Amino acid sequence: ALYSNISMRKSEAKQRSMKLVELGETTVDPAEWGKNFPREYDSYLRTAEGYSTKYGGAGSEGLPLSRLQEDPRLRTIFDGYAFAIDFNRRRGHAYMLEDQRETKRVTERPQPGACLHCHASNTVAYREAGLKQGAPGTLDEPFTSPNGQAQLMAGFEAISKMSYADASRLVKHSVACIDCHDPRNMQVRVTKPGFIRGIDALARSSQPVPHLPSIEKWRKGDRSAAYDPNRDASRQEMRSMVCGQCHVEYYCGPKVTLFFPWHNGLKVEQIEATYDAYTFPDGDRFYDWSHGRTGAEVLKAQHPEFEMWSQGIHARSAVACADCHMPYMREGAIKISDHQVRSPLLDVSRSCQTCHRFPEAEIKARVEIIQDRTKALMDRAEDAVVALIDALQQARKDGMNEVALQPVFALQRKAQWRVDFVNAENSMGFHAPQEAARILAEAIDYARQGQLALRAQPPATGAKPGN
Amino acid sequence: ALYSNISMRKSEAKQRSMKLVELGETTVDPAEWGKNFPREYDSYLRTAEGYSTKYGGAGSEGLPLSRLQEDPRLRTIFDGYAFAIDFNRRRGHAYMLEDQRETKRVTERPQPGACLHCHASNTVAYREAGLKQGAPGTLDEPFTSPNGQAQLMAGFEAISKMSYADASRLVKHSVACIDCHDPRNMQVRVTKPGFIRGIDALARSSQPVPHLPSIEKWRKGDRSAAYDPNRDASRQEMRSMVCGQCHVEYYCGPKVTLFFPWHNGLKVEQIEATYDAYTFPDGDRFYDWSHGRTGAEVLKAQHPEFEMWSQGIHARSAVACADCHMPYMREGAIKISDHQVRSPLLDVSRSCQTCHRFPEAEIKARVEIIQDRTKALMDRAEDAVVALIDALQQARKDGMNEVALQPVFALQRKAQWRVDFVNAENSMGFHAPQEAARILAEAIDYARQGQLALRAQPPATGAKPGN
Amino acid sequence: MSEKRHLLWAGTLASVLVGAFAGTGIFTFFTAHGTAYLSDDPAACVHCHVMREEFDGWQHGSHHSVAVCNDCHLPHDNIAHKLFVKASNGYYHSKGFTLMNFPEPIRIKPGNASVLEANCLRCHGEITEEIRAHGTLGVPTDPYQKADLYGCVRCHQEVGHGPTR
Ligand code: HEC
Ligand code: HEC
Ligand code: HEC
Ligand code: HEC
Ligand code: HEC
Ligand code: HEC
Ligand code: HEC
Ligand code: HEC
Ligand code: HEC
Ligand code: HEC
Ligand code: HEC
Ligand code: HEC
Ligand code: HEC
Ligand code: HEC
Ligand SMILES: [Ca+2]
Ligand SMILES: [Ca+2]
Repeated sequence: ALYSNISMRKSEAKQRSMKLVELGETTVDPAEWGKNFPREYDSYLRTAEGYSTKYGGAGSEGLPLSRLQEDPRLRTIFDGYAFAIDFNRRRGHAYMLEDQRETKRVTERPQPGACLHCHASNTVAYREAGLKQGAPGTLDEPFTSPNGQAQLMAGFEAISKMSYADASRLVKHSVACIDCHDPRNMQVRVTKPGFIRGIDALARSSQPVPHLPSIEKWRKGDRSAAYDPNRDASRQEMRSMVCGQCHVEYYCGPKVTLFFPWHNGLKVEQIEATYDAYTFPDGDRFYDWSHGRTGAEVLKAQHPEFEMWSQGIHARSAVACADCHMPYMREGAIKISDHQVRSPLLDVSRSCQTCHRFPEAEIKARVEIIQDRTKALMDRAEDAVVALIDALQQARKDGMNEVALQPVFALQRKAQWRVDFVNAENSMGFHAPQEAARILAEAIDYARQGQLALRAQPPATGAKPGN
Repeated sequence: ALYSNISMRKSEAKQRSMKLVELGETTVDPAEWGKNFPREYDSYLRTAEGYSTKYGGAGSEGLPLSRLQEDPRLRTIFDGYAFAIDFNRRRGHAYMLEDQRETKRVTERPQPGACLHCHASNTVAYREAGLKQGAPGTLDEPFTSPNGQAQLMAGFEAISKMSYADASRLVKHSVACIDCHDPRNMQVRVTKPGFIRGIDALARSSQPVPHLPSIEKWRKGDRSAAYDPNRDASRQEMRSMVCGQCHVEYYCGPKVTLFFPWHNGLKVEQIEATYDAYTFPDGDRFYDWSHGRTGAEVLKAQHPEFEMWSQGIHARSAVACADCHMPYMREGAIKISDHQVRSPLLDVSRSCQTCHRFPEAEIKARVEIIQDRTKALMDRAEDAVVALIDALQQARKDGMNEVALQPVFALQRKAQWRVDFVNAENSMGFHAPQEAARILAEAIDYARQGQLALRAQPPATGAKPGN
Repeated sequence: MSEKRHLLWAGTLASVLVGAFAGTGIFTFFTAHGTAYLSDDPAACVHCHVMREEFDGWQHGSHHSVAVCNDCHLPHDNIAHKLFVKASNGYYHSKGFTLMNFPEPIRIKPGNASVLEANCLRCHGEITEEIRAHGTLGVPTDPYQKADLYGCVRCHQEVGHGPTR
């Protein structure tokens, strides 16, 4: 029995990649890829399954959970911005396109085509649009060829400027195999223009990135060619970079093309410095929106998972996103990467226990302690930011003059940026526990200093009578 | 030569302890023990060697470094208390008695005999004093026998009440073998009354202590006998408890006998709760001193290494103090515990690399990142506390009434307690990085809220004219 | 057997002897159970007490019943390679043990780490075929990257000797 068992396994093993269909640079539909790689495809489809953990997931009820309802302070914090009208928990990859199309941030506010950068399989759409813009070559050329890249970038610029509605008609699938894999050999690759530019900007900065050794190495070279992850990065780095295509902080507003703000490094204050030094083509300083209640020009952080992970001990230990979120799973006699990308807490044994030989309950308890600490500090920090906003609103009402308000606006901007950096990050501090706590401590300090600055003001000089 | 070398090694391995002298419950002098255990003794003597790391040690110049000079904010924070006149970096165990005898906190302020609890080998001194107090039995009875324990506790009470000068005459050595070892079999044991009582109080609380499984187990029993580490704790737990005899937060003032405040758990707010609920025999609420500038009744934290370690991932992973601070070292064919207790950063390979398979430079860099983050937050928190103290001092000067000051005093007490908890802890956050950051974030919040509360006050009503 | 093979053989045999003897001297070789060293018996390894921890760990490890030291730590591609590695290791082991000057904790070196990984694949090559499509994840040829961090043992470090932390 044992023998036949083993020999059955062995024959199974050999059948693993039957080339049933030919995959090429224009094969967008994952179902086609699934014919050659049915196991990965099956698990990929399961990203449509809902779940929730204490802080992760979006429930299994079908509808995403509203983060605004969970935490009404966010309505105050995001006042005047689209996030105050609709902001939900993330769901599985299967929903990314649908959720974006349906959010009130899109249906009730005008949004650019750039939004699709991370919500659809657009590698081919970009290249097609690029060709229309006059980029050289054909679609059949390899993605990484100079022509392929020229097509990609030209199309990205063009689609980004379209209206969301128009752009959205050009794409059909959520993130698909072709966005992460080379169809010729299944090697992992990055295809998103924002990442390709962003990681080069990071490489050109002088900030140490010990967790990305290929960048440190590139820096020592002659730098004549841009840092190119598809050429330079190790396979292990690619197992994170492929996620860093989307799970990152970005600017995606109307004024310039979508970009990742990594020019001075990946830390919260380094990104802030990049924004603070940035001037839009129209001459304005950088800001995401003017706060509805206070008028301060503030920043919005979005899901900086790649950046936060970069500050943690796992990144430094070369543990990749895929190690935890796409752990190997045994299917019959073959080991594959689980393409049901989701919370590792749903399968601690595969995600954590090969490296951490502690009982499952113990590992979960460790995560919970880290997350609970983060949550408690985040509550504290949000309270402080809300208090500052209330105080600022009152000060305006009381007629405090604009000049006196400026330094307080600066403090609101700093505090809000920090609290949002942790809140928008989706691991509730797990990816870098001490760093998350540090950021929140700073948020508290700046918010409280803002309140203090207001109270230090002499009683409002221009106060309207009757107030 | 080679041959004899190997055979020597083989026999070495067997002969590990030649019994040259008889050790008993009255053998205090480590030199005697050293005759049987020369290797441990040699390394024990080396605690007299000075060193410094970025945040650890006290330099190699012979004289301890002043923490007040390093950080003048501490003079403000400790104003009115002995710590404001003399407070140094810790040095090696060899200096503990001498440093205590010579500190201005002792030479310029009256101190009780209780101070010696952690600065001398006093097991025998306590028992002798206990016998004088009428405790039963003789000195030859085993330390852990009921008579031995009765002697110990009676003597501890008596000596604690003596003047420091009188008590100090009863002891001669820094912490010695007998304080940590059973002379009959060299098993590790705890001998300090404060710890024996404190750990029992902790056991009787209901706070989870997953890192001390023997306590969790004791709690499930009938609890008829006190939790006794020498009977109940595992060997691995003892490898930390033996340090927890001294490297802990304590009260050692004039009003009651020295105690460890663990009745509600080991976390910073649990210890605070214990103090806040405590009433001295004279009816006063618990406080260490009235702040010199503000008058607030505040708390002093001292070296809560055991408590902070308890919140960290190493404790949860059953990594003991001795694993890092007394790593095994090979002496010929055998491995012994390095008794030169000191910073693990001086010997990363033995202290850390048994568990962490990263290069030495990498491990040091990890520690430095953790410590630098902690230091930056600590600076921020101290600034906030100093600002609060200044503001309070000003408010008093301006004649703010006492009732209005009370809530602000409460905030000073909270903020100061937290910043001191991290500052007095000697690992600069390493023992529990996220916890240290959390505590500092709270310190910042409370201090700033204190400032806000002062500014919220209507202009002082009782203000003296001319102010 | 080709001419080349013969040469390799001879060379290897020589290095076994040179390795073992240069490290220990013939006398030591026998006393320290150098003969046993040439066998596959794990007991051979614990003749040196410094291998005790690994031996104890192995006894409690998951592979205790399926693999002995040499299954993992010696090459199995061809006997010449096997003897060569054995000889060079023998040299370092003996030298280290005699002079007691090796760094502790003992750590596998990159060369031996790649031997090790080849052995993982010898037994588990098929099951991991799909995930190895783009290389073994293995011991990097690029010395810039740290050997400790890559390869099967990045996740399965405990298979040989149980958990280390
Ligand atoms: C060492 C393991 C580990 C690594 C490496 C890691 N994560 Fe996570 N991640 C987690 C854990 C644990 C959570 C919390 C899950 C929860 O709360 O259910 C999480 C949460 C998330 C979430 C939210 C998931 C949910 O269920 O809501 C996202 C998105 C995420 N991580 C993306 C990333 C990305 C992108 C990377 C790499 C840049 C990364 N992670 C690296 C362990 C890891
Ligand atoms: C093309 C962009 C893109 C890429 C590439 C990408 N993600 Fe996502 N990811 C998203 C979007 C968008 C969502 C949210 C979808 C929604 O809420 O509708 C998401 C959701 C998630 C979630 C939450 C799942 C849930 O059910 O709650 C996790 C975990 C996650 N991603 C991890 C990863 C990891 C790990 C990688 C790399 C292996 C990765 N992602 C690559 C865009 C991307
Ligand atoms: C750089 C990549 C990127 C860009 C650009 C991007 N998203 Fe996302 N989006 C993500 C990721 C990753 C998630 C999942 C993590 C999360 O929800 O925080 C997500 C989640 C969402 C969600 C589901 C959760 C929620 O926030 O309600 C919506 C809706 C959404 N995005 C809309 C948009 C819109 C509208 C734009 C353009 C203004 C946009 N996205 C641009 C990467 C991106
Ligand atoms: C990133 C982590 C990781 C790496 C690297 C890795 N594995 Fe695994 N391996 C796993 C996980 C997780 C499982 C468990 C899969 C399951 O239980 O479904 C596994 C399972 C296995 C199994 C099957 C165990 C069983 O259940 O019978 C074998 C054999 C194995 N791995 C060998 C290897 C070999 C050989 C290599 C190197 C080529 C390797 N692994 C590299 C994570 C890893
Ligand atoms: C969000 C990114 C992402 C998407 C989308 C994606 N993959 Fe993968 N895939 C990965 C990563 C990461 C690995 C691991 C690669 C490595 O270790 O080098 C991987 C590995 C693979 C492998 C190699 C064997 C294995 O399982 O490790 C195959 C085959 C594969 N994927 C097929 C697919 C197919 C088919 C699809 C579409 C249905 C798909 N992938 C979609 C990220 C992705
Ligand atoms: C491929 C190996 C690997 C995987 C997979 C992995 N870890 Fe880790 N983990 C490490 C390493 C390496 C460290 C750093 C400390 C050390 O050297 O042991 C670490 C540290 C930690 C720490 C302490 C550091 C901190 O941030 O507080 C926790 C907690 C932790 N891991 C939890 C997890 C959880 C939960 C998962 C699964 C979701 C996981 N790990 C998956 C390798 C891994
Ligand atoms: C995982 C390793 C580890 C454990 C366990 C550990 N420590 Fe430490 N300890 C450190 C490190 C690292 C430092 C920082 C040393 C430095 O900055 O030079 C430190 C610093 C210290 C210092 C200050 C040393 C100096 O050089 O100034 C003391 C005292 C201390 N620890 C006591 C303890 C006690 C008591 C325990 C147990 C309750 C403990 N430690 C547990 C690693 C550890
Ligand atoms: C009897 C009380 C006592 C015990 C027990 C004790 N310590 Fe100490 N320890 C001290 C005192 C007091 C000092 C400071 C001496 C000075 O500054 O003169 C100190 C200093 C230290 C230092 C700083 C060394 C330096 O050179 O800067 C370290 C590290 C340390 N102890 C760790 C430990 C560890 C680990 C244990 C347990 C194995 C332990 N201690 C047990 C009282 C004790
Ligand atoms: C519960 C144990 C304990 C008690 C009680 C104790 N100490 Fe210490 N003492 C320590 C430890 C541990 C250190 C080393 C760690 C440090 O310096 O923070 C230390 C360090 C010192 C030092 C050297 C560093 C410094 O603070 O300047 C002096 C002086 C000192 N103690 C004096 C005293 C005096 C005076 C008393 C009584 C009021 C006292 N100690 C009571 C445990 C104790
Ligand atoms: C501050 C506490 C402390 C003091 C003081 C101390 N030891 Fe130890 N000793 C330990 C610890 C902890 C161990 C490790 C015990 C274990 O693993 O069970 C140890 C272990 C030993 C051992 C067992 C073998 C070994 O090295 O691990 C001997 C022998 C020993 N000590 C002798 C001495 C002698 C002799 C002295 C006085 C010169 C002394 N010790 C002072 C804490 C101490
Ligand atoms: C006896 C084993 C052991 C020793 C000795 C040890 N560690 Fe750890 N360390 C662990 C374990 C277990 C974890 C938790 C993560 C995991 O499971 O790998 C950990 C986690 C860590 C982490 C990540 C967690 C955090 O707090 O950020 C760092 C950094 C670390 N160790 C550094 C050190 C240093 C520095 C030393 C030496 C002074 C050391 N360790 C000694 C076992 C050990
Ligand atoms: C199933 C495979 C396997 C077997 C059988 C095995 N080992 Fe190992 N050995 C390993 C692995 C895996 C490592 C760790 C490599 C690493 O961490 O990079 C290792 C490491 C070592 C090391 C270096 C120490 C270290 O931690 O890097 C020594 C010495 C060693 N083994 C000796 C032995 C001895 C002696 C035996 C027989 C008693 C043995 N091994 C049996 C797999 C094995
Ligand atoms: C003559 C004593 C002795 C014997 C016999 C011995 N070893 Fe070792 N071994 C050592 C010493 C000493 C080291 C450390 C050498 C160094 O780090 O330079 C070592 C290191 C190792 C290492 C890791 C070092 C490396 O270079 O990668 C492995 C693997 C190992 N031994 C396996 C074995 C196996 C398998 C056997 C039995 C076939 C064995 N040893 C028999 C003394 C011995
Ligand atoms: C001599 C053959 C042999 C060698 C060499 C070998 N293994 Fe195994 N391994 C086995 C057998 C047989 C089993 C148990 C049966 C099974 O599940 O396939 C096993 C089981 C496993 C398992 C599942 C059980 C567990 O411990 O989690 C993993 C993972 C694994 N091996 C990884 C490795 C790695 C990694 C190496 C190299 C360091 C290695 N093996 C070397 C034969 C071997
Ligand atoms: Ca943004
Ligand atoms: Ca105290």
